[in-house]
Amino acid sequence: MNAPIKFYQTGTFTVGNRLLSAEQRSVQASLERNNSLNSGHRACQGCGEALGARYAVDAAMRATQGQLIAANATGCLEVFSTPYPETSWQLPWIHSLFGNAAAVGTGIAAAIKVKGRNNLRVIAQGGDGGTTDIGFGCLSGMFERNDDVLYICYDNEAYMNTGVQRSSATPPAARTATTMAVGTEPGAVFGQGKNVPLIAMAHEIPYVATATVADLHDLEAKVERAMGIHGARYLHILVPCPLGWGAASNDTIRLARLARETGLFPVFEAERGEVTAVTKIRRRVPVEEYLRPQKRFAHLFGPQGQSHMLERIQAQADRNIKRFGLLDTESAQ
Amino acid sequence: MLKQIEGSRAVAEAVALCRPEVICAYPISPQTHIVEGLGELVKSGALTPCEFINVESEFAAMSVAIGASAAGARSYTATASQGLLFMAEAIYNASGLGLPIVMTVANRAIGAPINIWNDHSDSMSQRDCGWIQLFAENNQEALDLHIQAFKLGEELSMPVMVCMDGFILTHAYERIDMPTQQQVDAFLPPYEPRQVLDPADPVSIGAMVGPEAFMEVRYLAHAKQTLALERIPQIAGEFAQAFGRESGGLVRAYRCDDAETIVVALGSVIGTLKDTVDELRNDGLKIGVLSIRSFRPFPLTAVRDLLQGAKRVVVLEKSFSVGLGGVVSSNVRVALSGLQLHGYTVIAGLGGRAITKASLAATLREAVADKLQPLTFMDLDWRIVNRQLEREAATRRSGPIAENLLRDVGAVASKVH
Amino acid sequence: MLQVRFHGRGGQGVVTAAEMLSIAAFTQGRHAMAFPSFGSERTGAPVVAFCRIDDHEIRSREPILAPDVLIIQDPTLLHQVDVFQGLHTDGYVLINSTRSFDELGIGDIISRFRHERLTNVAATEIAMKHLGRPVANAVLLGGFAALSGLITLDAVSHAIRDKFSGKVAEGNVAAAAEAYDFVKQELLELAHAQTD
Amino acid sequence: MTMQKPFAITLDPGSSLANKTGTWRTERPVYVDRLPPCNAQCPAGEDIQGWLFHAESGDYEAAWRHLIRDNPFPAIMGRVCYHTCEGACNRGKIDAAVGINSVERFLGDEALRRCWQFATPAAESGRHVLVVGAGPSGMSAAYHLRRMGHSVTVKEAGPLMGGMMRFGIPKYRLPRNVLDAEMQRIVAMGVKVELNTKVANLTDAMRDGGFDATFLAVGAHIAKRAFIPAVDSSRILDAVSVLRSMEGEDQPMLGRRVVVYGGGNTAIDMARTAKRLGVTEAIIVYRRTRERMPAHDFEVEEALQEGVMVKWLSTIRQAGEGALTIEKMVLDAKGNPQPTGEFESLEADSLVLALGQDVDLSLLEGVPGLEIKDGVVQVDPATMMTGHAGLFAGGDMVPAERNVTVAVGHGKKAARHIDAWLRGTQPQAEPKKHAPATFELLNPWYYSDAPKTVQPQLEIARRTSSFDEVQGGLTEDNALFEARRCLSCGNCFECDNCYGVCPDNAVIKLGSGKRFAFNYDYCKGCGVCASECPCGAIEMVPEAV
Repeated sequence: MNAPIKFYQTGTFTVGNRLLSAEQRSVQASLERNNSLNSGHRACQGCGEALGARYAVDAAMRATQGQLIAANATGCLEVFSTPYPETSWQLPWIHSLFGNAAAVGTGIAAAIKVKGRNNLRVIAQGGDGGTTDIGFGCLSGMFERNDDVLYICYDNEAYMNTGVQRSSATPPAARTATTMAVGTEPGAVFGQGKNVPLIAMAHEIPYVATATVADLHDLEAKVERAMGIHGARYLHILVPCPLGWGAASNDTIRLARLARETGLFPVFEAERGEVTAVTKIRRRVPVEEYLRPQKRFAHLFGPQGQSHMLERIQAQADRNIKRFGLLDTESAQ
Repeated sequence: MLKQIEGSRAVAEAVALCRPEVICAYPISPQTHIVEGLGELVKSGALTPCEFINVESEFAAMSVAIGASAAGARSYTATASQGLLFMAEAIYNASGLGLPIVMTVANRAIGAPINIWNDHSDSMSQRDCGWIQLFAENNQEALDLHIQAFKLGEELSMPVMVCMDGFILTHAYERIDMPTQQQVDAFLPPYEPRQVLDPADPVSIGAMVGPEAFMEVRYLAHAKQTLALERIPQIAGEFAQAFGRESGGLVRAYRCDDAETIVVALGSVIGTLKDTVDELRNDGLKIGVLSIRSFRPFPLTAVRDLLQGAKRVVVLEKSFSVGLGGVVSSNVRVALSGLQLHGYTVIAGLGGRAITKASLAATLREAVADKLQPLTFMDLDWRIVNRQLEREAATRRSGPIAENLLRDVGAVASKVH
Repeated sequence: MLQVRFHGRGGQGVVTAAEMLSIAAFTQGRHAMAFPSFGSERTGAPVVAFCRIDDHEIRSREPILAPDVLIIQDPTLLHQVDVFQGLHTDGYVLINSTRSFDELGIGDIISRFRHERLTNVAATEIAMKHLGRPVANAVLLGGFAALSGLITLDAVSHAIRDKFSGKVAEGNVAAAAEAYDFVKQELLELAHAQTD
Repeated sequence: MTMQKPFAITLDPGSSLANKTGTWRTERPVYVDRLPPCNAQCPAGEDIQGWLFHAESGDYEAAWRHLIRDNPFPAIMGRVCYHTCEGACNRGKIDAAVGINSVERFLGDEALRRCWQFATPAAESGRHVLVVGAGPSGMSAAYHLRRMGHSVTVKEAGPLMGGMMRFGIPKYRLPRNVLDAEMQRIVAMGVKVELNTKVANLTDAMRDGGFDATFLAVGAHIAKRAFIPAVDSSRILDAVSVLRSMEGEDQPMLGRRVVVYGGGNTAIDMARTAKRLGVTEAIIVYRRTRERMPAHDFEVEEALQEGVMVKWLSTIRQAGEGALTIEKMVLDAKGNPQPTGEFESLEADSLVLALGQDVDLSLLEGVPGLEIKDGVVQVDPATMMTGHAGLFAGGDMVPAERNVTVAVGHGKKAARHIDAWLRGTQPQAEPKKHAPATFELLNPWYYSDAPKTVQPQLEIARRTSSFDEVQGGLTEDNALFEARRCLSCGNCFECDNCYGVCPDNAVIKLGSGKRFAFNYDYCKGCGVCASECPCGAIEMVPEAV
């Protein structure tokens, strides 16, 4: 069959596709995939970050033929992957501090450059705390210098490692250990928000993208794209956390999918500060559908439900949809 | 080659001769001239291959150095004062990971009140961070120590701080003997990392270590510094062989042989002390100077051997542990444990207060006469202090001390010293 | 040991003057140490710089409290800062000014010192003439060479060329030379006045 | 380069494999197979999902070979089967059911185009089986029995093979070349077919032929009569004979206005045939309403499109000279038609009765042990064997819904039991049916949107003027597209989802065609694999305590 054919039963959206040749399939479908983050790690059942990290790093490994070094911020990913005497990492990897992953990445990139090992590439990775809060200065510096590092933020929207405290990536109304579901405006406040992908774009770095663990093909394509570019790149991946979100461990991917389908988490690509591509919503759903399965939003529902907060969250989703054009004109209703 | 240049420039050129591959720079007085000099050398192509990175903070400076060193590059940075504190977390990390980074600390006081002048509070605040800390007496030694620091640090796979007095050394023009590239290359082999980030052998560096192994890790760091106690004099010896001059080592004694009174100090004040001691000797006082070159590891044995013959020890230091007294003297006391010596701690030169020969001589005469207070603050303006103390006795809330002092002193800059 | 203290204002190259003097001494095979009164002074603020010159290693790093030489780049400081503090009775004083000590209102202070070691030179004017900018530091060094004879004009020129390059260097060298001749001339006249 | 790694701080890659996280598990994922609704529904017992799987990858021969394990007539089925499978298809709940029937037809036609043949049996059993009737049931049985290595003789009273497929189903629904080809393919296996050979007496036939067993499938060819007072001049025929005569030379004389009496598919076929024969008016008279009509609605629809008229709620009371007397009916509470006493006259040159058919059981005279009830032979529904040992029966002559697909299913089932009976064994028990793959078990997100492809239809003009086939076939691309719309309900199709979405890399990919296995050393039992399995082929079961 030379004419391009869509795959239905065999799945346009599934991880693999038996009708495609091996090299056309996703990295995760491959028998030779790297499993950069190996079995035996101590992540919770259904950990979205463990999944996202393997997705992203495996893709980067394929894009670089394994010539990859990773710097890691302190956080769940680091703690569950490298408790002495075991590590789950299969690539050269370094953990230094909570707030300096981007700078360590810069250092590695500089060493690689000065040693002329130009085939080697660098990624730096961290959670939302290590990225949008404590590591923000180093991140911005790395962007501003346009250092040859791909920074990957695994965003689970709070400090899970320390027991689910609020981070600047925690969404409004979400309950955390430091934003309890009490008082007149329970949960995290409706602040101005801190949209790090947009802030990254403001640095006009070569590449910025968002993705979720629910859309592997999109995620892998973005990593591959990023590794094809030199200079500072930023990839922000939404990785649901069953523990911190109070969700069922088997709902990890479903929730990531709903975050996108509600419009609360816009998935897009930007180059040099300009949005170049948007992943459209396929089946639009109201925010309730995304919020209900998460205990951190339980106070929005039930007899004492906070309908006005629900409306504000829906409004946020609608704003995203408008701002990024997340709906196809025909399916826009 | 003899040159009459600024200390910062001398250090910059010496560091360049060590062929660092990654230099991270964040400006802070009085370190600026060093990184400016290196920046120029890299940009002009005189130092190549080398990546000179203008980072956004000292925290980033040390972090970039960590990454570069872990990836196998010889890495260098410089800082001072608040900058050292701002990178403190990364400093501990660099030593914990055993990365042989070399860093110049242009010693400067720590605020508040903010103060850009020289003392040793910054280096001393990091005395327990696991780095080797070497102190330079003059600019010649400052530049020599950097060459030795790379050799030492890379042999032991641990980071080294070269401490030189801010302004007093960094901004002083004096005669130095700059070695040639050939000399340095012969002395300092290329960097062979202990551990390196390389896909050929993909290790994980920086694991989380729990109670089952943490103490062992810490002890091993100590064992390493103990090893450094042997290597530092050896390397100083090798250096003397190669370059024909004494530099570094653990300690240096000046006219201590028959000394009944020995002044212990570190850094550039040693020079002034030597002149002072000469004058006192002329007046027949049996006094000498012991300068500590390596503060970490602290040479307990060497210090004890040199001091145990004396009657009294005066530790003169530019650092101060509020609520206790001397920092250096506490360390010296450990070396002297069990010995019955008169011990005096003289705090001097904090925040750039000039240390004059006259004051030194007067203080030391008192010491020799055993009239000195065990903890003495040299050239302290008691007039101001007492006034403030009275104020505080009078009222609980007397406003910030610094503000009041300034009010009493009047304009700062109009004084020569 | 010769101890020289420079007084001026931020931006007038006072520190540079001290450094150039140390270089000049170095080129004559002597040991020298130049250092500023370390501070965060900004343009216009009073600045002090020091230079020690000796035949062996200089170890003391205390500020120069009892100078052998005072070089005052900015006469407006004369009544603001106690510039003469600690000056030896047989010390040298070189002031950047066209006006006489009496006109400067320091006649009585000056009378405490050996008058043949005191002089002033219109360094700023000379600098304007040769460089088009009022930077008197190098010029004064030329004057100092003439006044004290403790360093040669050649050494000063060498130091200037070490610090500067191109037109700036040559302009300064020329200016320093003119100041040198001017001071020599003054001293000559002074000597004649003595003998007369 | 060997590193002197610092103690504890620097670790060797992948060492966490020492940490068996499987111990965290309270539930374990297990791969299961579930029964897809299409398969569950198919009267011929086809493994529809199975042959679609091959079709998806464009391996049509493999698909066809998989299909004919159960049904030797794909090309016929693809035309005349009423494909209740599509009604059951889960995809119907997403967009539209998979066009199973059209793909089956494509495979059947492809097989004919490329002359794919059935394999001849590996070994001969030495047993001889008589099959009476060369209709769908009989030929299906003959085919399966032959595959099992028995020699088979089919005795057919008629001049041609096909039975009701030929004499009951008009050309425009089943072109005869297709019918003949699929019949011939069975003959090619070595099945002996004796045409124009009516078995008058079964006992004699079996004895004379020395048969070891017999399968009866004579069909129902005798038209039911209804008493309608008529004048001699009135022309009354029965649909079965009219349709049969269509196969012969001389076409039936129906006049310009034809009334067909009845509501079954035969009535519809009759009316549409009449239209094609050029009558000006073909009117169906039926006692009940369209909703209650036994004929398949799509056929009614096609008939109406072709200009056939229907008088609902009407019975024929009398047949007179060129006209019929019709009485209007009403439905009572139970939905049964009741006379109203309202009459009207309807002009008609001929009246064709299509009131169902009876079986000619004369050949069973004197066979012991048989039980005949309601005009059909009673059989054990599990084995299709009659009360007489070694005598099996199927198709329209046994109690069941009367259609080709059911008949073919009977043939298959009977063959299995005849074989077992001959060998004196129990037939290897059918693999026990899996739990049904219901729509709720699926995760439809992973299937992209793909509405059903419509088969081309002949335009009305040609449909009423000729016997050309009304329903067209699919092109290869369409067939492939259609095959790929299958969701593979309840059975792994190797989409790699479980392998990809496991946060603990605890799924082992066994390679193409080998599916997957769980690595319980590391599986923490989070259940993501089960939730994200598109086709519901993973089940979470609690760990035994």
